[in-house]
Amino acid sequence: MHIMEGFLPPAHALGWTVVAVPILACGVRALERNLRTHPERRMLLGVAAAFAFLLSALKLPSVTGSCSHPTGVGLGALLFGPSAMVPVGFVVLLFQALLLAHGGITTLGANVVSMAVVGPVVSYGAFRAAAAAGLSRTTAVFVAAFLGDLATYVTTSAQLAWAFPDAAGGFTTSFLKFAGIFALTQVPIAASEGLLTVLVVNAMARF
Amino acid sequence: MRIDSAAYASRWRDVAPAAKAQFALAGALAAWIAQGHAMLACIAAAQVAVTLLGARVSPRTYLATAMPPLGFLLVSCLNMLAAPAADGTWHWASASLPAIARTALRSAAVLASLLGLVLTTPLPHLLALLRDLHVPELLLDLMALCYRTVFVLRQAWDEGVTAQSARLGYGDWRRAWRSTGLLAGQMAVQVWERAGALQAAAAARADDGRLRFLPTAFPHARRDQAMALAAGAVLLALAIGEHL
Amino acid sequence: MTAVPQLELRAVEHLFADGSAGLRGCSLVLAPGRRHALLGANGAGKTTVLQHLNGLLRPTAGQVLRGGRPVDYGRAGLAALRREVGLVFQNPDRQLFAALVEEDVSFGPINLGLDAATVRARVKAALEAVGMEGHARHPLHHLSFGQKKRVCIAGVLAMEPDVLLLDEPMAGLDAPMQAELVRLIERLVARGVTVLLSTHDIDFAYAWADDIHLMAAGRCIGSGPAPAIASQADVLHAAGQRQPLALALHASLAAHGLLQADATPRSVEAVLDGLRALPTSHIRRMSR
Amino acid sequence: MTAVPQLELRAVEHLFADGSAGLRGCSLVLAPGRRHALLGANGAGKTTVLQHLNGLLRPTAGQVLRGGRPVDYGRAGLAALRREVGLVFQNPDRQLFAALVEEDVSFGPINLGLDAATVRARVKAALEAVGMEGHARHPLHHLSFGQKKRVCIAGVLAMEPDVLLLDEPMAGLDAPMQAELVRLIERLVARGVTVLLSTHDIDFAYAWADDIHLMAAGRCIGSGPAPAIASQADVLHAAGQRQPLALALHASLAAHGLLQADATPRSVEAVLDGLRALPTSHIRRMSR
Repeated sequence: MHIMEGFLPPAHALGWTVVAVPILACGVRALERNLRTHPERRMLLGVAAAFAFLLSALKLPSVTGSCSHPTGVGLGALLFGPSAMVPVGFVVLLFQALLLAHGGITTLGANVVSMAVVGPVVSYGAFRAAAAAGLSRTTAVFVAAFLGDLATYVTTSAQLAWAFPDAAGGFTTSFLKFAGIFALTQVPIAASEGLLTVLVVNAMARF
Repeated sequence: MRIDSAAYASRWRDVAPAAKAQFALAGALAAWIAQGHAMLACIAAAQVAVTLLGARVSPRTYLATAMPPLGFLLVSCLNMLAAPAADGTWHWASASLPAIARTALRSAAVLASLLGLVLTTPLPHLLALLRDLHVPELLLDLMALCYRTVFVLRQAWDEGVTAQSARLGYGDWRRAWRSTGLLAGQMAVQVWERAGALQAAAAARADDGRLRFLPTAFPHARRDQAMALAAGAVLLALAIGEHL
Repeated sequence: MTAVPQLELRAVEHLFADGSAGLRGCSLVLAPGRRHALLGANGAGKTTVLQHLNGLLRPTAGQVLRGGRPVDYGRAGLAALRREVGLVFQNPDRQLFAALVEEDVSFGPINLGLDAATVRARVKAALEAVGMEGHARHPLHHLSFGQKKRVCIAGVLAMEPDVLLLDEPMAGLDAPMQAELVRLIERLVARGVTVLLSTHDIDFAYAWADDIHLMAAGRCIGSGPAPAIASQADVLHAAGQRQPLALALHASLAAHGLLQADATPRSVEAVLDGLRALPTSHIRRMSR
Repeated sequence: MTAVPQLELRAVEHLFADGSAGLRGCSLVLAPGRRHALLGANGAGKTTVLQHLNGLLRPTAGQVLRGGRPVDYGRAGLAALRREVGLVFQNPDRQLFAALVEEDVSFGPINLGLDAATVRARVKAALEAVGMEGHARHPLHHLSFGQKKRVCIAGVLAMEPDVLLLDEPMAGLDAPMQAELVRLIERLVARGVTVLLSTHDIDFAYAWADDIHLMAAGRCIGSGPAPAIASQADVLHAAGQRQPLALALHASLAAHGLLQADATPRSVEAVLDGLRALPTSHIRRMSR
């Protein structure tokens, strides 16, 4: 879930940017090291970023009849590892801001933290945990993508609640309000994302 | 990809991207500095007017592009206005209305600044600007590849959906999901094939591991930037003047 | 089969979303059971016509008629149209989705809601029709281009259409593969399937088709039996086409008295066969 | 230009990673400044040969020679080879990766280490050579298939190669676009560029090429001047090719005394022109 351009107060926008920049720098550094041994991965990640962007721009059929926007970073984290997803996720988020007006430049830092860092890490961790628990691949992939999406949306809700605490109830009330209202769209989206990721991984496994 | 088409069709397409970025930045800064509702509305209106009247972006395109973020804004603001009372009932927190209105207007002004930039500037020009700003080469490489490939994959996706429709693949939502899954899986496999083909094509042109291209030249860059600085300074002066 | 045209475009206009005109008042009648060639340069609108005939695109103005009645663009109407009118696209890699050959061929029949046994029978029959029954369980990405093309056709045949539309089927095939595909299409025509294929090769269209439909710049500028169309130099010129070589050669050779004027060979090979059948003694050697 | 062959494959074997044989003892010599056609059915190994000539693939056994010396597969050697030998792939969407036309064309020259002014001049000249100078700042996704194809060629021309390798350049182009591309290639040949193009169309190869190199099943089964290759029925048969129609027609017409035996028209159109140039009075009308 993207926080729109300009919505965060200046201090928060700058703060999240300051948080995101070193994480991005580390991701870039790590990927550069990786590319030295696997130079062909540069093209691969560029094309993969395009695929993730495309999935996010498509109108996918959803159970509720509305359209959903999966992020595709859960899938990417499973395929390429969470650290590679920081630069790739950054590129996807920047393109979403510049080509679709989803999210924005001032909110890019906050969105990178929720969607290119927290989401992939949770997806990857959930997949590892599910696989270690002996769940089937299908279940593990679904759980990973679903939880990655949910974690993203919970993080975004927390970011919004921190920036805009409720006058009476403070952070907690505000967080519950944001999480509650966006659950209407984000829970079906997380389910769609999980389902699509399962379908993609199963299809890929057969090739 | 409405924004991409609008940017290439824009009258200001060949204006130096640095100039347009400076004006957008000035709009965003002014919106951050300004306090009053009227001033914020003025900044938003100025950005919209410049985009629609100056760059002649079609109002339809503008509206269609602005709708999704404005939807987010509406939901979020209504959400902030609704407040639970101690007894569990909900009421409108009218006391916080001015603060929420300021947030909404500020968002609208910054959004209008961004739209003014992206609706008039083809993305390759923005990437050239990022290169000038010393964004790491790896990110620029990924962006260049991503941009080109998005359109190739999108065409492939559209053709795939058309071919599946011809075989009744989208009759109901169960079939639609099955077809979408098959197509996404097939295209995920293509990601590897296409990357391999591009790698070979780059190697055939003496690729040395970096994707470098000729920077696009903007003949009136100085003039464009001077005008953008002047216009941006007016916005900033208005916003700062409010505090004096 | 009746005298009512199986499929018909009536003054169809099509504007694309970007505002460009795809079709400009195109009218076209497909008589049943015949070989139809849709001939035109790249960008003339051939694919757009095919997509209208299959209901993938809707006319901006004008009508598409099936069996004399306007096409119903509701869900059921479209399903019925697409079951009866199969469309094979140009690029196999854009229309094959499954991992195995038989899975892909079963896509259409499953979407028709048929039971598993019927689907299985249809897949088997379709793969036999295209000569790929030995590859049913092979992975698609191990097949050659020509084999993939045949799987695409099988995927549409498995829906048992009455009309088969083929978009540039010969593109990318070498001569033996083209000959093989022509034989396959002949078998379908013999079964009563109406075939419409698009091509930009007038020599091929003239050699193969019963009827030729000419397109240029989104307009349908001429339709008729292949010999009649091929002899209209002005209409061909308007479509950016020259006369078929076989026709030009035959006319020239007939003018020189070498071949009979009333025979009309459809291909250069046929002209050559005609020449080879001639006893050389019929002709006085030309003096050097 | 010297008498030393510009490029040569000497008994090149190539095994792919999956163990299948791409080339089996293929030998091939490219004489400088000539038009070469690499003729073979789909899957015969044409692309594999082209990729060896440009250093993208390395022989499993055998040698690739440039100017008589074995290719150096070190970084500098490969860069030198690729500067001199440009390769244009078949599918534009799998080789163009920049956003704008001029950016993509500049990729090769920048990799050569040229300064910005030279790169700009080269890009301009290359785009003019392919007739795309008006599209320099257009995004690639706004171009048609034929235009993208020309940008691919410009991207290689901008490196000013001595040898241009084109993989199935005519695929997907209609007749006017093919004629346009042939004219473009002619201009390059006139400048002294050696051109090798792969094709599965013997009529095209015979009409266009000085030299034809025949391939079948990974083997290079024949090389020589186009007329010499085209008259060897057994070699053509082994490659799954028939005789060029123009040659067959001409032979037949010469046997009937209608055309001179020593003229060898390269295309059916040329035969037709020959026939039209004949006064009809030279021939006795055939009795009906």
